[in-house]
Amino acid sequence: MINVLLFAQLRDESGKESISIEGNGWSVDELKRKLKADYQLGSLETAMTAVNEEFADDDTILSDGDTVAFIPPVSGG
Amino acid sequence: MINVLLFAQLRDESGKESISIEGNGWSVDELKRKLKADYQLGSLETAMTAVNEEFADDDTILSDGDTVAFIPPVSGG
Amino acid sequence: MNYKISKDPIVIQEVIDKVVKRNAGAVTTFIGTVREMTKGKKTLFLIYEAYEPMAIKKLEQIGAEIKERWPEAETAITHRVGKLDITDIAVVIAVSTPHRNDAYEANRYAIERIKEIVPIWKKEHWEDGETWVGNQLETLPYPSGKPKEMDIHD
Amino acid sequence: MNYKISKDPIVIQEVIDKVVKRNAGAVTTFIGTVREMTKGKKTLFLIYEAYEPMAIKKLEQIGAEIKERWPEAETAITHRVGKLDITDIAVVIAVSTPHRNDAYEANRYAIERIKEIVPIWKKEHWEDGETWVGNQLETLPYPSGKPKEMDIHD
Repeated sequence: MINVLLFAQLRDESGKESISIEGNGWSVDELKRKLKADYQLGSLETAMTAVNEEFADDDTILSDGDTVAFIPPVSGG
Repeated sequence: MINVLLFAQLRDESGKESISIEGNGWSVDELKRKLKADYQLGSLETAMTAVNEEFADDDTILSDGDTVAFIPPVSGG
Repeated sequence: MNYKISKDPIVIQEVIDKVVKRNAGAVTTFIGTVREMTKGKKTLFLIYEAYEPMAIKKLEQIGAEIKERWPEAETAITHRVGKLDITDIAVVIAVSTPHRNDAYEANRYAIERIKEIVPIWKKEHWEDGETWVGNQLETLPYPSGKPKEMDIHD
Repeated sequence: MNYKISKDPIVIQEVIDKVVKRNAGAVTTFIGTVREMTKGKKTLFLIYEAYEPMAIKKLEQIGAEIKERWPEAETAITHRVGKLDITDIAVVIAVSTPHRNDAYEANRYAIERIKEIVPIWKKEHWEDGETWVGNQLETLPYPSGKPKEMDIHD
Protein backbone atom coordinates (compact mmCIF):
# COMPACT_ATOMS: atom_id res chain seq x y z
CA MET A 1 0.00 0.00 0.00
CA ILE A 2 1.00 3.61 -0.63
CA ASN A 3 0.16 6.12 2.09
CA VAL A 4 -0.94 9.41 0.53
CA LEU A 5 -0.95 12.58 2.63
CA LEU A 6 -3.01 15.62 1.68
CA PHE A 7 -2.56 19.16 2.97
CA ALA A 8 -4.17 22.59 2.80
CA GLN A 9 -6.65 22.97 -0.11
CA LEU A 10 -6.14 19.32 -1.12
CA ARG A 11 -7.35 18.28 2.30
CA ASP A 12 -10.31 20.67 2.06
CA GLU A 13 -11.23 19.50 -1.46
CA SER A 14 -11.11 15.80 -0.66
CA GLY A 15 -12.27 15.96 2.92
CA LYS A 16 -9.40 13.59 3.74
CA GLU A 17 -6.03 13.92 5.46
CA SER A 18 -4.69 10.65 4.06
CA ILE A 19 -5.60 7.90 1.61
CA SER A 20 -4.26 4.34 1.46
CA ILE A 21 -4.02 3.06 -2.08
CA GLU A 22 -2.65 -0.03 -3.89
CA GLY A 23 0.05 1.45 -6.09
CA ASN A 24 3.19 -0.68 -5.89
CA GLY A 25 5.20 -0.03 -9.07
CA TRP A 26 3.17 3.00 -10.14
CA SER A 27 4.81 6.28 -11.07
CA VAL A 28 3.88 9.46 -9.21
CA ASP A 29 2.14 10.57 -12.40
CA GLU A 30 -0.03 7.43 -12.45
CA LEU A 31 -0.91 7.93 -8.81
CA LYS A 32 -1.92 11.53 -9.49
CA ARG A 33 -4.16 10.51 -12.39
CA LYS A 34 -5.84 7.86 -10.26
CA LEU A 35 -6.46 10.33 -7.43
CA LYS A 36 -7.79 12.99 -9.80
CA ALA A 37 -10.24 10.44 -11.21
CA ASP A 38 -11.43 9.20 -7.81
CA TYR A 39 -11.47 12.41 -5.72
CA GLN A 40 -12.20 16.09 -6.26
CA LEU A 41 -8.52 17.11 -6.44
CA GLY A 42 -8.25 19.96 -8.94
CA SER A 43 -5.39 21.45 -6.91
CA LEU A 44 -3.21 18.43 -7.62
CA GLU A 45 -2.17 20.13 -10.88
CA THR A 46 -0.17 22.77 -9.04
CA ALA A 47 1.07 20.62 -6.17
CA MET A 48 4.60 19.40 -5.68
CA THR A 49 5.14 15.78 -4.68
CA ALA A 50 7.23 14.41 -1.84
CA VAL A 51 8.05 10.73 -1.51
CA ASN A 52 9.19 9.77 1.96
CA GLU A 53 9.68 13.46 2.84
CA GLU A 54 11.84 14.39 -0.15
CA PHE A 55 10.66 16.20 -3.27
CA ALA A 56 10.19 13.79 -6.18
CA ASP A 57 9.51 13.93 -9.93
CA ASP A 58 6.37 12.74 -11.68
CA ASP A 59 8.25 9.70 -13.03
CA THR A 60 9.45 8.48 -9.63
CA ILE A 61 8.37 4.84 -9.16
CA LEU A 62 6.55 4.01 -5.93
CA SER A 63 6.93 0.93 -3.73
CA ASP A 64 4.79 -0.60 -1.02
CA GLY A 65 5.18 1.34 2.23
CA ASP A 66 6.09 4.65 0.56
CA THR A 67 4.54 7.82 1.93
CA VAL A 68 3.56 10.24 -0.82
CA ALA A 69 2.68 13.79 0.20
CA PHE A 70 1.12 16.26 -2.20
CA ILE A 71 2.31 19.71 -1.41
CA PRO A 72 0.31 22.68 -2.66
CA PRO A 73 2.31 25.87 -3.24
CA VAL A 74 3.74 26.63 0.18
CA SER A 75 3.05 29.83 2.06
CA GLY A 76 5.09 29.72 5.24
CA GLY A 77 7.09 32.63 6.58
CA MET B 1 33.08 81.47 27.26
CA ILE B 2 33.05 78.48 24.92
CA ASN B 3 32.55 75.07 26.52
CA VAL B 4 34.72 72.49 24.77
CA LEU B 5 33.95 68.77 25.19
CA LEU B 6 36.54 66.09 24.51
CA PHE B 7 35.89 62.39 23.94
CA ALA B 8 37.71 59.10 23.46
CA GLN B 9 41.38 59.54 22.49
CA LEU B 10 41.10 63.36 22.77
CA ARG B 11 40.11 62.91 26.39
CA ASP B 12 42.97 60.48 26.97
CA GLU B 13 45.52 62.75 25.26
CA SER B 14 44.54 65.88 27.13
CA GLY B 15 43.54 64.29 30.41
CA LYS B 16 40.43 66.50 30.29
CA GLU B 17 36.76 65.93 29.61
CA SER B 18 36.04 69.60 29.01
CA ILE B 19 37.79 72.94 28.69
CA SER B 20 36.35 76.44 29.11
CA ILE B 21 37.93 78.96 26.81
CA GLU B 22 37.42 82.63 25.81
CA GLY B 23 36.56 82.36 22.13
CA ASN B 24 33.59 84.59 21.34
CA GLY B 25 33.74 85.38 17.59
CA TRP B 26 36.36 82.75 16.81
CA SER B 27 35.92 80.23 14.01
CA VAL B 28 36.03 76.53 14.77
CA ASP B 29 39.36 76.48 12.92
CA GLU B 30 40.82 79.17 15.20
CA LEU B 31 39.62 77.28 18.26
CA LYS B 32 41.24 74.08 16.99
CA ARG B 33 44.59 75.85 16.41
CA LYS B 34 44.47 77.33 19.90
CA LEU B 35 43.75 73.94 21.46
CA LYS B 36 46.46 72.21 19.45
CA ALA B 37 48.97 74.82 20.65
CA ASP B 38 47.95 74.60 24.31
CA TYR B 39 47.22 70.86 24.74
CA GLN B 40 48.56 67.57 23.40
CA LEU B 41 45.74 67.10 20.89
CA GLY B 42 47.21 65.38 17.80
CA SER B 43 43.91 63.57 17.22
CA LEU B 44 42.13 66.87 16.59
CA GLU B 45 43.26 66.59 12.95
CA THR B 46 40.91 63.70 12.27
CA ALA B 47 38.04 64.79 14.54
CA MET B 48 34.69 66.13 13.43
CA THR B 49 33.27 69.15 15.19
CA ALA B 50 29.84 69.61 16.67
CA VAL B 51 28.53 72.98 17.81
CA ASN B 52 25.57 72.71 20.14
CA GLU B 53 25.14 69.04 19.20
CA GLU B 54 25.08 69.53 15.43
CA PHE B 55 27.98 68.86 13.06
CA ALA B 56 29.69 72.11 12.01
CA ASP B 57 32.30 73.27 9.50
CA ASP B 58 35.70 74.67 10.33
CA ASP B 59 34.53 78.18 9.40
CA THR B 60 31.53 78.19 11.74
CA ILE B 61 31.75 81.26 14.02
CA LEU B 62 31.39 80.65 17.74
CA SER B 63 29.51 82.71 20.31
CA ASP B 64 29.61 82.89 24.09
CA GLY B 65 27.74 79.96 25.60
CA ASP B 66 28.30 77.62 22.65
CA THR B 67 29.22 74.03 23.38
CA VAL B 68 31.82 72.69 20.98
CA ALA B 69 32.42 68.94 20.94
CA PHE B 70 35.31 67.37 19.09
CA ILE B 71 34.30 63.99 17.77
CA PRO B 72 37.01 61.50 16.84
CA PRO B 73 36.03 58.98 14.16
CA VAL B 74 33.06 57.20 15.66
CA SER B 75 32.98 53.46 16.31
CA GLY B 76 29.54 52.62 17.64
CA GLY B 77 27.48 49.66 16.50
CA MET C 1 17.10 21.66 18.00
CA ASN C 2 17.89 24.73 15.90
CA TYR C 3 14.96 24.01 13.54
CA LYS C 4 11.55 23.74 15.07
CA ILE C 5 7.83 23.74 14.32
CA SER C 6 5.96 25.07 17.34
CA LYS C 7 2.34 24.91 18.41
CA ASP C 8 3.07 27.43 21.16
CA PRO C 9 3.92 31.14 20.86
CA ILE C 10 7.54 31.69 19.83
CA VAL C 11 9.88 33.31 22.36
CA ILE C 12 12.27 35.37 20.24
CA GLN C 13 15.07 35.35 22.80
CA GLU C 14 15.12 31.53 22.83
CA VAL C 15 15.76 31.46 19.09
CA ILE C 16 18.49 34.10 19.36
CA ASP C 17 20.18 32.21 22.23
CA LYS C 18 20.76 29.26 19.90
CA VAL C 19 23.05 31.27 17.61
CA VAL C 20 25.02 33.51 20.00
CA LYS C 21 28.72 32.56 19.97
CA ARG C 22 31.92 34.18 21.26
CA ASN C 23 32.90 34.86 17.69
CA ALA C 24 29.63 36.13 16.35
CA GLY C 25 29.76 39.91 16.27
CA ALA C 26 26.45 40.21 14.46
CA VAL C 27 23.08 38.57 14.94
CA THR C 28 20.16 39.35 12.67
CA THR C 29 16.64 38.20 13.30
CA PHE C 30 13.67 38.16 11.01
CA ILE C 31 10.31 38.09 12.75
CA GLY C 32 7.31 37.47 10.55
CA THR C 33 4.10 38.66 12.19
CA VAL C 34 0.48 38.47 11.13
CA ARG C 35 -0.39 41.68 9.29
CA GLU C 36 -3.91 43.05 9.40
CA MET C 37 -4.21 44.56 5.91
CA THR C 38 -3.15 42.93 2.62
CA LYS C 39 -3.95 44.91 -0.52
CA GLY C 40 -6.82 46.63 1.22
CA LYS C 41 -8.31 43.41 2.58
CA LYS C 42 -8.64 42.87 6.30
CA THR C 43 -7.38 39.65 7.85
CA LEU C 44 -9.15 38.44 11.01
CA PHE C 45 -6.79 35.57 11.83
CA LEU C 46 -4.66 32.90 10.15
CA ILE C 47 -4.27 29.16 10.40
CA TYR C 48 -0.83 27.72 9.68
CA GLU C 49 -0.54 24.04 8.86
CA ALA C 50 2.70 22.09 8.34
CA TYR C 51 3.79 18.68 7.10
CA GLU C 52 5.88 18.65 10.21
CA PRO C 53 8.60 15.99 9.75
CA MET C 54 9.34 17.19 6.23
CA ALA C 55 9.15 20.86 7.25
CA ILE C 56 11.84 20.26 9.87
CA LYS C 57 14.01 18.44 7.31
CA LYS C 58 13.63 21.35 4.89
CA LEU C 59 14.48 23.91 7.58
CA GLU C 60 17.59 21.84 8.33
CA GLN C 61 18.39 21.82 4.63
CA ILE C 62 18.17 25.63 4.56
CA GLY C 63 20.59 25.73 7.49
CA ALA C 64 22.97 23.47 5.57
CA GLU C 65 22.71 25.63 2.45
CA ILE C 66 23.55 28.69 4.56
CA LYS C 67 26.51 26.89 6.09
CA GLU C 68 27.79 26.10 2.60
CA ARG C 69 27.56 29.74 1.48
CA TRP C 70 28.52 31.37 4.79
CA PRO C 71 30.62 28.77 6.64
CA GLU C 72 30.82 30.78 9.86
CA ALA C 73 27.07 31.38 10.10
CA GLU C 74 24.90 29.79 12.77
CA THR C 75 21.18 29.60 12.00
CA ALA C 76 18.07 28.85 14.04
CA ILE C 77 14.50 28.91 12.76
CA THR C 78 11.21 28.36 14.56
CA HIS C 79 7.92 28.38 12.66
CA ARG C 80 4.58 28.49 14.40
CA VAL C 81 1.55 26.40 13.44
CA GLY C 82 -2.10 26.66 14.49
CA LYS C 83 -4.31 29.73 14.83
CA LEU C 84 -2.55 33.10 14.86
CA ASP C 85 -4.06 36.51 15.55
CA ILE C 86 -2.96 39.88 14.20
CA THR C 87 0.61 40.73 15.39
CA ASP C 88 1.26 37.11 16.51
CA ILE C 89 4.64 35.77 15.43
CA ALA C 90 4.59 33.22 12.61
CA VAL C 91 8.32 32.73 12.18
CA VAL C 92 11.60 33.76 13.78
CA ILE C 93 14.90 33.35 11.94
CA ALA C 94 18.12 34.12 13.80
CA VAL C 95 21.51 34.12 12.09
CA SER C 96 24.85 34.95 13.66
CA THR C 97 28.07 35.64 11.78
CA PRO C 98 31.36 37.34 12.63
CA HIS C 99 30.54 40.31 10.35
CA ARG C 100 27.26 42.08 9.80
CA ASN C 101 26.79 41.92 6.03
CA ASP C 102 26.76 38.14 6.09
CA ALA C 103 24.21 38.13 8.90
CA TYR C 104 21.78 40.19 6.79
CA GLU C 105 22.40 38.23 3.59
CA ALA C 106 22.12 34.80 5.17
CA ASN C 107 18.97 35.75 7.05
CA ARG C 108 17.31 37.01 3.91
CA TYR C 109 18.34 33.84 2.12
CA ALA C 110 16.60 31.81 4.83
CA ILE C 111 13.23 33.56 4.54
CA GLU C 112 13.27 33.34 0.73
CA ARG C 113 13.99 29.61 0.92
CA ILE C 114 11.29 29.04 3.52
CA LYS C 115 8.79 30.52 1.08
CA GLU C 116 10.03 28.17 -1.64
CA ILE C 117 10.58 24.73 -0.16
CA VAL C 118 9.20 24.31 3.36
CA PRO C 119 5.83 22.53 3.45
CA ILE C 120 3.88 25.02 5.52
CA TRP C 121 0.60 26.57 4.44
CA LYS C 122 -1.30 29.60 5.56
CA LYS C 123 -5.08 29.92 5.46
CA GLU C 124 -6.23 33.52 5.60
CA HIS C 125 -9.52 34.17 7.31
CA TRP C 126 -10.89 37.44 5.93
CA GLU C 127 -14.04 39.28 6.89
CA ASP C 128 -15.77 37.71 3.88
CA GLY C 129 -14.29 34.23 3.61
CA GLU C 130 -11.13 32.18 3.76
CA THR C 131 -8.37 31.07 1.35
CA TRP C 132 -5.24 28.99 1.34
CA VAL C 133 -2.71 31.65 0.40
CA GLY C 134 -0.43 29.36 -1.60
CA ASN C 135 -3.29 28.90 -4.01
CA GLN C 136 -3.17 32.60 -4.82
CA LEU C 137 -0.67 34.58 -6.80
CA GLU C 138 2.18 34.47 -4.33
CA THR C 139 3.75 31.14 -5.25
CA LEU C 140 4.47 29.58 -8.62
CA PRO C 141 3.31 26.06 -9.34
CA TYR C 142 5.93 23.43 -10.12
CA PRO C 143 4.66 21.58 -13.22
CA SER C 144 7.24 18.80 -12.97
CA GLY C 145 6.03 17.77 -9.53
CA LYS C 146 9.07 19.08 -7.67
CA PRO C 147 11.07 22.30 -7.55
CA LYS C 148 13.70 22.45 -10.27
CA GLU C 149 17.38 22.52 -9.33
CA MET C 150 17.34 26.13 -10.42
CA ASP C 151 14.61 26.85 -7.92
CA ILE C 152 16.48 25.07 -5.20
CA HIS C 153 19.94 26.44 -5.70
CA ASP C 154 19.41 30.04 -6.81
CA MET D 1 11.69 56.79 23.57
CA ASN D 2 12.53 54.79 20.45
CA TYR D 3 16.15 56.00 20.54
CA LYS D 4 18.12 55.30 23.65
CA ILE D 5 21.60 55.15 25.12
CA SER D 6 21.65 52.62 27.95
CA LYS D 7 24.05 51.97 30.80
CA ASP D 8 22.22 48.71 31.56
CA PRO D 9 22.12 45.50 29.52
CA ILE D 10 19.76 45.76 26.56
CA VAL D 11 16.62 43.61 26.60
CA ILE D 12 16.03 42.74 22.93
CA GLN D 13 12.31 42.14 23.34
CA GLU D 14 11.82 45.67 24.72
CA VAL D 15 13.33 47.17 21.57
CA ILE D 16 11.21 44.94 19.33
CA ASP D 17 8.04 45.82 21.24
CA LYS D 18 8.49 49.47 20.25
CA VAL D 19 8.07 48.71 16.54
CA VAL D 20 5.39 45.99 16.45
CA LYS D 21 2.23 47.29 14.75
CA ARG D 22 -0.94 45.72 13.39
CA ASN D 23 0.27 46.49 9.92
CA ALA D 24 3.87 45.42 10.22
CA GLY D 25 4.23 41.97 8.72
CA ALA D 26 8.00 41.98 9.05
CA VAL D 27 10.34 42.95 11.85
CA THR D 28 14.10 42.71 11.48
CA THR D 29 16.53 43.15 14.28
CA PHE D 30 20.24 43.67 14.20
CA ILE D 31 22.06 42.73 17.39
CA GLY D 32 25.68 43.77 17.59
CA THR D 33 27.59 41.71 20.15
CA VAL D 34 31.16 41.88 21.40
CA ARG D 35 33.25 39.48 19.34
CA GLU D 36 36.27 37.78 20.85
CA MET D 37 38.61 37.62 17.83
CA THR D 38 39.34 40.45 15.39
CA LYS D 39 41.95 39.69 12.74
CA GLY D 40 43.58 37.11 14.99
CA LYS D 41 43.71 39.45 18.00
CA LYS D 42 41.87 38.53 21.18
CA THR D 43 39.60 41.10 22.82
CA LEU D 44 39.21 40.89 26.61
CA PHE D 45 36.47 43.49 26.97
CA LEU D 46 35.30 46.81 25.51
CA ILE D 47 34.41 50.22 26.83
CA TYR D 48 31.78 52.21 24.93
CA GLU D 49 31.56 55.94 25.49
CA ALA D 50 28.93 58.30 24.03
CA TYR D 51 28.31 62.01 23.73
CA GLU D 52 24.88 61.15 24.95
CA PRO D 53 22.56 64.06 24.08
CA MET D 54 24.01 64.33 20.58
CA ALA D 55 24.04 60.54 20.13
CA ILE D 56 20.30 60.43 20.83
CA LYS D 57 19.71 63.30 18.38
CA LYS D 58 21.69 61.46 15.72
CA LEU D 59 19.81 58.20 16.34
CA GLU D 60 16.58 60.18 15.95
CA GLN D 61 17.94 61.65 12.73
CA ILE D 62 18.61 58.13 11.41
CA GLY D 63 15.02 57.23 12.27
CA ALA D 64 13.82 60.30 10.34
CA GLU D 65 15.99 59.41 7.35
CA ILE D 66 14.50 55.90 7.36
CA LYS D 67 10.98 57.34 7.54
CA GLU D 68 11.76 59.47 4.50
CA ARG D 69 12.96 56.50 2.45
CA TRP D 70 10.56 53.88 3.82
CA PRO D 71 7.50 55.87 5.02
CA GLU D 72 5.81 52.86 6.62
CA ALA D 73 8.86 51.80 8.64
CA GLU D 74 9.02 52.05 12.41
CA THR D 75 12.49 52.10 13.94
CA ALA D 76 13.88 51.68 17.46
CA ILE D 77 17.53 51.71 18.42
CA THR D 78 19.21 51.19 21.79
CA HIS D 79 22.98 51.48 22.14
CA ARG D 80 24.81 50.37 25.25
CA VAL D 81 27.61 52.32 26.96
CA GLY D 82 30.11 51.28 29.66
CA LYS D 83 32.09 48.07 30.00
CA LEU D 84 31.01 45.14 27.84
CA ASP D 85 32.28 41.58 27.95
CA ILE D 86 32.48 39.07 25.11
CA THR D 87 28.97 38.25 23.73
CA ASP D 88 27.41 41.25 25.52
CA ILE D 89 25.03 43.25 23.35
CA ALA D 90 26.34 46.65 22.17
CA VAL D 91 23.42 47.68 19.99
CA VAL D 92 19.94 46.53 19.03
CA ILE D 93 18.17 47.93 15.97
CA ALA D 94 14.57 46.91 15.33
CA VAL D 95 12.70 47.92 12.19
CA SER D 96 9.17 46.95 11.24
CA THR D 97 7.61 47.36 7.80
CA PRO D 98 4.60 45.85 6.04
CA HIS D 99 6.86 43.84 3.69
CA ARG D 100 10.09 42.04 4.42
CA ASN D 101 12.52 43.49 1.90
CA ASP D 102 12.09 46.96 3.32
CA ALA D 103 12.67 45.67 6.85
CA TYR D 104 16.06 44.25 5.85
CA GLU D 105 17.07 47.29 3.81
CA ALA D 106 16.05 49.86 6.38
CA ASN D 107 17.75 47.94 9.18
CA ARG D 108 20.99 47.74 7.27
CA TYR D 109 20.75 51.43 6.51
CA ALA D 110 20.47 52.14 10.24
CA ILE D 111 23.62 50.25 11.23
CA GLU D 112 25.65 51.83 8.43
CA ARG D 113 24.52 55.30 9.52
CA ILE D 114 25.27 54.58 13.18
CA LYS D 115 28.83 53.81 12.17
CA GLU D 116 29.04 57.13 10.31
CA ILE D 117 27.37 59.82 12.35
CA VAL D 118 26.53 58.78 15.91
CA PRO D 119 29.06 60.04 18.48
CA ILE D 120 29.84 56.74 20.20
CA TRP D 121 33.34 55.34 20.64
CA LYS D 122 34.66 51.91 21.42
CA LYS D 123 37.87 51.25 23.29
CA GLU D 124 39.17 47.73 22.72
CA HIS D 125 41.05 46.13 25.57
CA TRP D 126 43.32 43.48 24.10
CA GLU D 127 45.60 41.07 25.90
CA ASP D 128 48.50 43.42 25.14
CA GLY D 129 47.03 46.91 25.40
CA GLU D 130 44.07 49.11 24.51
CA THR D 131 42.99 51.32 21.61
CA TRP D 132 40.15 53.59 20.61
CA VAL D 133 38.90 51.77 17.58
CA GLY D 134 37.84 54.84 15.63
CA ASN D 135 41.48 55.88 15.59
CA GLN D 136 42.29 52.77 13.58
CA LEU D 137 41.55 51.94 9.97
CA GLU D 138 37.82 51.42 10.33
CA THR D 139 36.60 55.01 9.96
CA LEU D 140 37.67 57.76 7.62
CA PRO D 141 38.59 61.16 8.97
CA TYR D 142 36.53 64.16 7.90
CA PRO D 143 39.03 66.86 6.93
CA SER D 144 36.43 69.64 6.72
CA GLY D 145 35.44 69.17 10.35
CA LYS D 146 32.05 67.60 9.61
CA PRO D 147 30.73 64.80 7.43
CA LYS D 148 30.07 65.92 3.87
CA GLU D 149 26.52 65.87 2.51
CA MET D 150 27.63 62.94 0.42
CA ASP D 151 28.58 61.06 3.55
CA ILE D 152 25.32 61.89 5.19
CA HIS D 153 22.91 61.15 2.39
CA ASP D 154 24.44 58.17 0.58
